[in-house]
Amino acid sequence: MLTPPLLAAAAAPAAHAAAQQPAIPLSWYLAVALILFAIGSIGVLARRNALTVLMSVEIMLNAVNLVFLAFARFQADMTGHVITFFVIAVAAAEAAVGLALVMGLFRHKKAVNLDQMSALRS
Amino acid sequence: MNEVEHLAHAAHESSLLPWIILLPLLGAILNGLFGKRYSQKTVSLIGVGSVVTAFVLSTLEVIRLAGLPEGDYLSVDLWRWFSAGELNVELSFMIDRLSAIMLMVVTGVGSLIHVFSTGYMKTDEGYARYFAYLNLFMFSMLLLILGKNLLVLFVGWEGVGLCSYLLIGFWFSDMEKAEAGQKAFITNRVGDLAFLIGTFILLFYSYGSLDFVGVGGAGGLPQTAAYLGDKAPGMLTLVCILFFIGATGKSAQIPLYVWLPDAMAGPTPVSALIHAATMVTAGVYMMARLNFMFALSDVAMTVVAVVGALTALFAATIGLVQNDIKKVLAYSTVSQIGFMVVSVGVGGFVGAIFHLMTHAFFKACLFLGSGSVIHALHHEQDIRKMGGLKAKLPVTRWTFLISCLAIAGIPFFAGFFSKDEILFFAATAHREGSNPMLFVYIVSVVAALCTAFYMFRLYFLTFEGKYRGDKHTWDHAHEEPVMNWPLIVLAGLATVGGFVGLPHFLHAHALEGWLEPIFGWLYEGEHAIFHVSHSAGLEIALMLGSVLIALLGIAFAWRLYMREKLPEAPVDAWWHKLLMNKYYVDEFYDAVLVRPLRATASFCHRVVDVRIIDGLFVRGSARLVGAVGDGLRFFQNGDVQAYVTAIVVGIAAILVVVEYLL
Amino acid sequence: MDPNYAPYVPVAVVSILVVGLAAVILLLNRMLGPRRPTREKGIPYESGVDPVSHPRRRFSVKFYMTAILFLVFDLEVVFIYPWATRFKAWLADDAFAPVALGSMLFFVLVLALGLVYEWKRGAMNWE
Amino acid sequence: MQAATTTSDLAIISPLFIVCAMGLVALLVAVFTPKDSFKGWLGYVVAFGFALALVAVVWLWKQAPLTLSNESLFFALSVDHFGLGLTAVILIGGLLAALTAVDYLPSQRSDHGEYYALVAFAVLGMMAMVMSADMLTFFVALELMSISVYVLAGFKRQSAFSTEAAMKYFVTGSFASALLLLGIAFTYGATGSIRFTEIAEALASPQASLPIAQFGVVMLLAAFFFKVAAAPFHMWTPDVYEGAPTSVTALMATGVKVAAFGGFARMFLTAFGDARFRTGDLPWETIIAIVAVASMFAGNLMALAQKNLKRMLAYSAIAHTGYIMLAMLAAPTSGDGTVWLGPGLIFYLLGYTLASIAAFGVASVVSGNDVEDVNEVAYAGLAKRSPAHALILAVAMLSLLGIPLTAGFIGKLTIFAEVLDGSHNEYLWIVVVAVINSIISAFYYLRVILVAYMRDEAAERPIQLVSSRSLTLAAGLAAFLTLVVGLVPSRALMASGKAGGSLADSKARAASTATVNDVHTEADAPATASAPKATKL
Repeated sequence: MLTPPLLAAAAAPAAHAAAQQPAIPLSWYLAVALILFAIGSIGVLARRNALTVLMSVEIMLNAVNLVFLAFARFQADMTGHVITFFVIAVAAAEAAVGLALVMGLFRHKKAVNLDQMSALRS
Repeated sequence: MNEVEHLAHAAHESSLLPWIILLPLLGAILNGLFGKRYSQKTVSLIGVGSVVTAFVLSTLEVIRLAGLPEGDYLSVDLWRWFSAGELNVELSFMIDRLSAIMLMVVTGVGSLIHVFSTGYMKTDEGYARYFAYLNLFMFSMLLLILGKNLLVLFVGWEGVGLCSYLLIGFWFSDMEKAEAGQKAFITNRVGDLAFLIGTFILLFYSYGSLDFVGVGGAGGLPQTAAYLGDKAPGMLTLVCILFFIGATGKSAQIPLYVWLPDAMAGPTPVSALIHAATMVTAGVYMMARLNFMFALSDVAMTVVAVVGALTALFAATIGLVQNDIKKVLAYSTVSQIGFMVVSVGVGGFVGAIFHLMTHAFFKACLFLGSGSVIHALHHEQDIRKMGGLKAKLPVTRWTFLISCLAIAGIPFFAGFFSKDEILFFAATAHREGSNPMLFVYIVSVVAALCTAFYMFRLYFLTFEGKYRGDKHTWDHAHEEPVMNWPLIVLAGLATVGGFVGLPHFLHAHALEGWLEPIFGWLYEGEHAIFHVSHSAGLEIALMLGSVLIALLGIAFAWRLYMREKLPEAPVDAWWHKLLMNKYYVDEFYDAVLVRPLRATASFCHRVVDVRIIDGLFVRGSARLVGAVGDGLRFFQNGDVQAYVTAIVVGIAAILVVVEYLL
Repeated sequence: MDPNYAPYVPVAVVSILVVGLAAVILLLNRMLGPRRPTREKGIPYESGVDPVSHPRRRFSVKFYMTAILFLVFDLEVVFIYPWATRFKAWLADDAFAPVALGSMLFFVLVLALGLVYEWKRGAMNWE
Repeated sequence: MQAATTTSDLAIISPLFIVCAMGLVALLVAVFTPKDSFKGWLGYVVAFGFALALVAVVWLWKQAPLTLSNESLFFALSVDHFGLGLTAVILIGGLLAALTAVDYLPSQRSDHGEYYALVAFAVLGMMAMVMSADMLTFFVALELMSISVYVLAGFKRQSAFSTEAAMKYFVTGSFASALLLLGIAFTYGATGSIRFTEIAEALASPQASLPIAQFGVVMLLAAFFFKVAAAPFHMWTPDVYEGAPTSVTALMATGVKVAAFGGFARMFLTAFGDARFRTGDLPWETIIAIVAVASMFAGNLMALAQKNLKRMLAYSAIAHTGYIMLAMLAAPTSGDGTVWLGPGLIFYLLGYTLASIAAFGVASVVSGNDVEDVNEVAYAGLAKRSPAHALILAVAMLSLLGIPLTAGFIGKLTIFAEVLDGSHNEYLWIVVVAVINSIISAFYYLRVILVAYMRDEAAERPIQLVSSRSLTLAAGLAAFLTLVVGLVPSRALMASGKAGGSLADSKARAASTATVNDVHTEADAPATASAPKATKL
């Protein structure tokens, strides 16, 4: 009776899900996602260009989306799919703000490199 | 087991009590916020008036207290401050027979010093600010002595500390010079740390309240102490030692006394009020308040007695060679508080409070006298440049002399009775099955000898002989009438104040009778802990001995300093160097504590933070990660990325901990 | 044939058709059309913007602005679309229908307010 | 449980609604008023909106816990005492922070109406964070807050510092968001749910995949450690606090922190609160203990070396994070695995919020006209120039230090007592460490007071004070409340206890409403927010 409209069929029994396991095992999806996440992290850690860093964050978010979808698929559960929509929207908002900040940075430094921001330090 | 009925008394509501505390606060707020707009007269009226009114109210309440059945106390519970679980802490105050004495001393001496200050600070531009701080100090001190539970006492404890720093640094316009304040600050933090940890332990063992008196013998700290003494004597000793460390910070005992002599940088009335009469004795008061706890721990009491005796001697010997009038008095204060601590340590709580009281009279008088001298000589403090001032400052001279006689222990002045009470206890008081601590007695007697000597050295060099300063100053030297009255009153008290505690063999020890409901159980009845000699002969013999000692010291000072040509200080002698440099304690602390601390801080900043965390971990690992991701670009990360790297390192660390270490 | 792949046969047919058709049209164009090449005609995009230039060349901040706005408003469809697919089913429930409609109206209202703000701030003006 | 009661649903979420509407209004008003006109009055409008929402919260508090009839809302939001209590703290912080901006922003040449809209949206996000009942709501709420605050941090666009702060916050913050999402994803993968209560149930069942959950929990921890600024995830804090406009820093130190801690406590205690996980398979409690100690030391030691007031307060915020995290160690558990919180966490957050507003308020006052650097010169001798502001600053410092008679003291005492009590002495060492740390902190807090009261500004560069009634009002009110709550804390303590205790009900509530046919009442769950009992040895 209390099934939420968007999150219908949230708690599907695990046994039911196991019956229709796709051919590719879950761990492969997770591995790909984590590799993507790691690539994104390394981008954030090591790339100098703010725009590249921004893109790296997007890669990380999309890697997580992949995790959500993989889990949702393997549990035959809609929740993961729904979350993905939200993540996409949030990522867009974040990118918008990020781009605006990069523009602000450019106005001050005439460049978009992160290593040029070190005026604030202890 | 946990029977503490012998500590239970009835409470009576007091409506005046909150006003005693609030009036000084009100004065502080008015003068602090709007003082700039008031005339000097208004400021004085508010500043002095609030304290004097508090004194009058206190007197009324103490008179009322005296009329109550023996042992009952006045109290007021404002409201429940907070409760955590079963622990209830009320914002409550009480006047019992112990805090009544402190109350009279603090408001009385405080009022006199406020009056004195109106003259002393007359020309200072920070007049209103000064009185605001002074009133705030009075407020905190009243919280401290009237607090009914440990936490209210702690509020006052912290408050007087804060005001003390503000007043020590009153004349310093920049922080770099205010090192004295800093020193007071750091040493007091050490003491406060111990105090707090002790409080937390008591909190943990508490029976629902931290009150100094239990209701009907149950609850409150007495029961906690009884419980600890019964079940966990080790913990009890630890708590006592922690509180004693707290006391050594506030009351300037070994090893935390170093701040007091430096605190003399503040205005002289402040030295008289805070660093002689009231705040520095807070540690002694606190231990007396917690007598039911300290008395149960043999080990802690022994530590207290030994530390007190050593401090008394140590400070007295340093006082022998000091040349700054206030420094001599400062070391004398340290030494005298040492006597009080000795008294607590040997179980003579009455003696400690007695000496606390008489000391407040004569030491405040001495400090104010020195203030009068300094004021007259345009802030000259070196006694080698004084002399012969009795001609110019007659009132100051006589009051100063009386106080010197009192502190030296010449018969019938106040200090004589209180010091003898302490020495008598040190010589005879003992627990069941153990002996009196003769070591403590002997050390104290030597300290008393030194005291008589350096006090009269000070007196002779300042007031007798010939003036040794410049002529101009001499011509302008004069006394301020408004500053004389407090001196005279204090000198009077220093003269007669001792008669409230006549020797035991006369059976007319009024103070002991007054405090009987609080300390009496320690000596008589089924819970008695200490045994004191009742031999009149022994008491008289000890008394004669200490009078001789005092006379010896004075005579020695007379011989050395009452002549035309002052003796050359034996500056090359090893002992003189040692004493002049205060046993190199400051240097020792500097080398052992301050410098390593500073070095650690800067090490943390420069090496640990910048090099190791930032350089090695953050950048290093960023490079490692970068090397994996992009083999060519090793050297490209800005600060933000260092932060992100720290996050990654943190996650890695958590994973390692979770997977392998737990 | 593996029966599992049966549903994909039409997809394969369409794919082949699409690719083939495109190839045929291109081929016909090549064979039949007249060819008089100029430089302008040779570049991929002919609207007066030189497509080949230094990669670090700056271009107007307006492009970012438009891109950001497009991104944000375009993405709202991810919420509207699933809602639309379910809306008919919700209409059947008298009690829930107002809530379903109301929440989407509120969502669109917030978006519209955003649009008003953006418009008024001048983000839509190219100059 | 019929949708016919939609109106009451609206009433239940009315605080959220009011704040949201206020944000939209501010946004539109901002764009329709002339460009160079004074926009500060919008601050009063938004503050009024917060006050209105606060009234609604108080009204709801009396009826809590409330059940939302709409299923989507029911599963997304817990309008219980915990959520409402923290919302109240957030609203107080937001209200006062909004007032501090009214005259401060013009002095920084950044008077734009959008500021207040963003503040409202950020506060909306914070409120939703502490009320969220599932991971998705929490994530969206957190992002709403974070994105607003990214923009606010860079609000002083002509200042390179402000922009740098915003960029740094953005880069680290979005990285942390990704970590949070990864954590949510793995928790979801391990349990098949994103609702806190269902996660707890799933984890208790034997099918749960603990290694996956463990990885998820570590990621969630990392994200929360970032948001609450715990070492070693704290490094953004000083830079961002220093660079951001002071009124924004005030909001960050109060609302953001409260919301992050609220979400942290609710998620971890509801979803992972089972004693088996706290110290066993998902040992987050142990991790928190370690990180708390690291934060205290990192914050306090670094704060010692700071000359800039804002930067010092940033490091002190890190240290306070350490103290507050102790409260989570002490979460009491009953026999059936129900977990709740004592009053410490929420009370401490209230006290910290008030003191921070007071401190940052005075920092705004002394930061003069368009001055970036709030160093010692800026407030030296403040007692002579402006005794009221000096007094406010002193009260704030004393409360942060935890001197008795202030809210900070009661907060510290309550948390320490809870830890000793809840852990049965196991964490005695951590309390000793915390006490030592608060002693260390005395050095830099009292230094501020000494500089304000003892240094003579005559020889120094005189800095013009921002004269602002609203700023003084906000800071003064905060300082006053600090004292009031310190003197008469019982009501606030009781409310905090009720709020913390209501976490225990979430399990019962979920069990009784989610499966109607299978109502098992949790009779032995502590229905009221009983504070922990004092231990007697």
